[in-house]
Amino acid sequence: MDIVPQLIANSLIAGSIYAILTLGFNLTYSTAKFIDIGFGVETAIGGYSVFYLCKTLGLPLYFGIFLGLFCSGLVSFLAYRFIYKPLRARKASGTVLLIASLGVLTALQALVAILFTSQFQTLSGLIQANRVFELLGGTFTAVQLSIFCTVLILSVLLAFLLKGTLFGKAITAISDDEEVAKIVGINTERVMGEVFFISGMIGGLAGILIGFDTGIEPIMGLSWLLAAVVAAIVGGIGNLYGGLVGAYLLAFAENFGIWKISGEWKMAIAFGLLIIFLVWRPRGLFPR
Amino acid sequence: MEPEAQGSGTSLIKTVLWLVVLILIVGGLIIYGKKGGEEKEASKEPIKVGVMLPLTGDGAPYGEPARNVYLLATEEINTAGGVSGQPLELIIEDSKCNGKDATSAAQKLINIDKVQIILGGFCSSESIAATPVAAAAKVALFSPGSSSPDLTGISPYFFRNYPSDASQGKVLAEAAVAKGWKKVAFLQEQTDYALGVFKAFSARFTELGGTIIKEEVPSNTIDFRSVLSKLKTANADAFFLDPQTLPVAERVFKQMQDLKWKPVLMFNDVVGGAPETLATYKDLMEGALTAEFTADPNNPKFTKLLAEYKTKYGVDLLYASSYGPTEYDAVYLIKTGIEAVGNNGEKFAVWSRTVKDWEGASGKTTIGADGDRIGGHTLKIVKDGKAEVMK
Amino acid sequence: MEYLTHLAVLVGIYSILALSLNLVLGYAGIISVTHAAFFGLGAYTSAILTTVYDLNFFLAALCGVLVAAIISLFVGTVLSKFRGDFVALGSVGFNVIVWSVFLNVQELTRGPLGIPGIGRPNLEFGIWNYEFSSNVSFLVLSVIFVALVYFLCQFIEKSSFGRALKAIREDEEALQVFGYRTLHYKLAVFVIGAGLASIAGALFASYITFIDPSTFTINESIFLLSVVILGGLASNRGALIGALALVLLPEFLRFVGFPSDIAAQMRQVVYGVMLIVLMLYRPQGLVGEYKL
Amino acid sequence: MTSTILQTKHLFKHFDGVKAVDHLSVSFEKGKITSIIGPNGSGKSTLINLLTGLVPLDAGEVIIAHSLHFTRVKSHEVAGFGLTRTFQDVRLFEQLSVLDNILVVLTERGVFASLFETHGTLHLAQAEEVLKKMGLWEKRHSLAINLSYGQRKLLEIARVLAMTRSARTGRAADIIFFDEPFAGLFPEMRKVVVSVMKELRAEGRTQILVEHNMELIRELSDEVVVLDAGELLAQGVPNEVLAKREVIEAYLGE
Repeated sequence: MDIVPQLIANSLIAGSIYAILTLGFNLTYSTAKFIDIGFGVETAIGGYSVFYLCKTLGLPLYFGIFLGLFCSGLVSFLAYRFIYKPLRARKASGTVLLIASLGVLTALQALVAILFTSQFQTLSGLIQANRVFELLGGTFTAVQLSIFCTVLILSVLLAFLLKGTLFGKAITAISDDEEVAKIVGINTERVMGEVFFISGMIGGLAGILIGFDTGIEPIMGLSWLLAAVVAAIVGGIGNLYGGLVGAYLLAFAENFGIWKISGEWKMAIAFGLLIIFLVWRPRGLFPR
Repeated sequence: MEPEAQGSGTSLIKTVLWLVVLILIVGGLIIYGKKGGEEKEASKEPIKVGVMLPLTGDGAPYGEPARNVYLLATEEINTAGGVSGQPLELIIEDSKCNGKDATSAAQKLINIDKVQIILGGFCSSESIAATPVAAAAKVALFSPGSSSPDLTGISPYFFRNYPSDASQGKVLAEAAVAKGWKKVAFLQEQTDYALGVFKAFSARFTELGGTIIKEEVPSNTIDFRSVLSKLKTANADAFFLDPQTLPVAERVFKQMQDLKWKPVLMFNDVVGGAPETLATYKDLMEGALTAEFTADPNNPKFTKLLAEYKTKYGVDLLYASSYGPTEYDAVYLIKTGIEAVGNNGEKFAVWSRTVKDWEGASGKTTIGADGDRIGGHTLKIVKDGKAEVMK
Repeated sequence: MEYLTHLAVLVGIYSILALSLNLVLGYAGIISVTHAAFFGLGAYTSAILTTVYDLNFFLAALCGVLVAAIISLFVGTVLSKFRGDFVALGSVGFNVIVWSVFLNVQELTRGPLGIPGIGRPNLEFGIWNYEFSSNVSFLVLSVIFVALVYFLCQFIEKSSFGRALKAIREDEEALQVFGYRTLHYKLAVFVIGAGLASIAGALFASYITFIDPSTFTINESIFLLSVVILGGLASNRGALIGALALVLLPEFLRFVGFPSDIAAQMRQVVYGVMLIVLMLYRPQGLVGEYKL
Repeated sequence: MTSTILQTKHLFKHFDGVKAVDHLSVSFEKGKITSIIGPNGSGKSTLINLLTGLVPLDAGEVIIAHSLHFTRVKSHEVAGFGLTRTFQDVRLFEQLSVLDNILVVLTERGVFASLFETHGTLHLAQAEEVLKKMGLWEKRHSLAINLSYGQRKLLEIARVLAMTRSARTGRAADIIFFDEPFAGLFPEMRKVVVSVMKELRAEGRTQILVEHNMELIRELSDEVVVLDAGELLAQGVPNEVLAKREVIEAYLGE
């Protein structure tokens, strides 16, 4: 069957985008211990800031991308600083934080739609040749290859950050036990703010890559976020590297599900997988 | 014994709250009263026409450009002296492409703004839900975009200048059989318009002995790669792409190029009438069959619309092929209708059935007794990035 | 006046939804983001039974309640196995699956075309036949339903069953030690909530006379969540107030002079900001007792 | 040993490697107050959690009144066999009123029965009696979360007292576990609890007390069980056991 190599290629591409999103999502979940739905809107913020800076203002691409990442990181940090931090200080429950982050997604999404209309935009015009490669019967483009490489670079970078730097050790300490981390003298609030900044940047990066590959629209946040959450749970929520495996597993399940069943049941398959894992392995494949 | 758990705090909140609710209701009544009173002033007073458009949610990508076209047409009419001297005023309401909000918008326009004609229901779901509301109040409902076959003959108060999907599907099915194709791969977006085209096409095509391998995708799909790979392995004689909107079509074409898949193509008029898409994917499109109902490029009103839209909004008119011209014509049709029979819903609805070969940006418009626009689709073939009439 | 009766009917339908969700979320503390699925099951079952099999509205609504109850029994059992935030995620999963069924099983639900021409309810006693065709008559019918549901919820709130639900919300494990089979309680309230939501679905279908899958997505469930949270958790009055406020708010904004292009999006901004402000300053909502 | 009401056989429980309860066989006499003492982490609270089904058994058996043998204790069945408990880290129904915290323990347990029962005068009378005994009746309308720490401890004990009255579980509680009830109480509150325990003993109910305060143990307990690292170190009459060298060593040796 010559379709299988193409399906594998498709799954790797989709899996890579899910992987980046899951890394960002797991970063905040493992430290702040709540499901941050607001993370979804970072994809739109990243994508649209590059769209505005490069396409409308015509700034050079790399400068635009850098600023785009900074914007999404900043938005995520501000959301933490002015909404999640006071709530956490008041020992608010996970549900309260979840609903507040839902408010962040809804409000910011609408603001993006006001600024850029609800039309679907694509960034692919910004890059010249998007050559198509063919490997063992599976075809993919240069952009898709770069997405795959981004996942590798990002995981290595994060691994180095977490293991190698003081800041990384603080993050691991907080995700193990925030109270103990405080006693040991880590300024958990400041570290948490930086974690949200990094996670916002990762979300923005995913949005930019999606913009180059397929396209962006203001309401894209929720569907990408839900995919990241399913991948995170399958891989073991809070476990950064488990999330990577979960992301590719989800992508393979979806794409091979399309082949075996049909395209219209794609979302039902993804959430069916979520429920199966929640029932039989709520702690996921690689529990923290 | 209900233990009153909290002290005075809640009673303060309760009084504030009842106050807010009171204001809401009183405010509504005042506004309702004020609007009602305006009717009796001098004749220079504007003619109010209701508009229902999806401005948020999934329907927003169609609603925003449609609103721009309506405002452009109204501006033109008013600068040219308005409707027999009186300026035309559009009251725009968001109907969110669903039944509930469409009925709310319709009720508000009919009972508060006292309009006699509503330009709208853009999505078919809006028109179907709003028709009984308009019919009960003897208000004319005129849709430039709903194409669901369920709307054919739904009510004497409803009519549309956008064709039902049935005609397009039949023309393309017969063309496919004429080309000797036995097996067609079909990709349909899960919307009422696209499903309507599929139903018409598959009925006719299977009747003539053809078989169809069909895949459906929900509207918010971004990644078509696996669905396209699956259809590719079906190695059918042709591939029929049936999207609701242009961005979906462009995503599919881009991913077909990525997959290096160049089948013989067929597509509905959403793609067929989009010159810039045909140009950008020229090599992929060569020899593709489509059915064109609107916008033959050298129609003077159509080119004028494109130019004026670009100058007013600085952006190209979206859906220039399908919805743009019908929306533009709709405003002018309302002007002609009011000048003919006055701003009265019942008379306007009756008048609408008499429209014959009315010249507009979307070509000759004739409305049949069942409220549908008569006039089928002309078969076209894409040659070197342009859709030409098939001989 | 038609416009106000129209709004009143919508407020009524959403009050029933808010009251039923308040039972599940406010009293039992189950964070269910799948309420729109039961709303849809009620709407589709009664729409199909009345249009295709020409069943009387009240009988069709009853069948809708049965369908929703059976499915909610299954969903409730699965959800009760999850802990903490996973309940909300699992319920989002069910809502997506039910929505996919509405969209894809076209032989039954006509998929994206939806079901048009749903008849208004009528009552037949022997020769006497009354049809609720006018908005006002429908308003009377929906007010009766809202009253029935309200008193059922008050009855539950006052009973020992209601107190046990609140104890489950507070500390389920501790309550078990005192001899409560909490799983049965959570299932019971989940099924009651789903049944009531399907009644609202039947009313909605016959009032709007047209339904399609786009009304029963997760966004609708999220909207229902914000209605109950704004109104106030574990307070039936709060559910009514929440429904009144959030159904009238968009209508009210139609009159406020936002320029029409951003008016619609501004409403979404207002929703988002409202959720944030509520969580920050008043987690128990306007008149609620239970702080999330 | 006919008067043994509750017995464990080779109870075993480990938390990823650490043996919390190590093949413990111990028996509790009917109508007596048995105290369980031992250094922190010796498995006292774990034993109670095992016996009330909060934590699943890894191995071993629980026998109630010589007849009912359990290798798996389900927490919602515990009350049906007359067992009830307080919690070391006070677990009340926080956003319910003090009165509701008691009523919930007195009323029907079945779903349908509870639906059609609004608490009657009988329940109110029982609730009033219990709350008055613990001096919480004036506070009956305030939320549990708003009580002081001492009052919250008393409310837990009031709840246990209500279980001894409530026959809705099919059997009024006659085996009560007290998990450090005196921790953080003022002296006059301690007196109230001591008198309640003595009253319960007079009524013939069995009580198992986990406590650190030696003075209280000497005053209250008929028997003492000493645990160390999950094993039974000694059992017997208080002053006899407390005099044993290894018991003192276990305490001081830490």
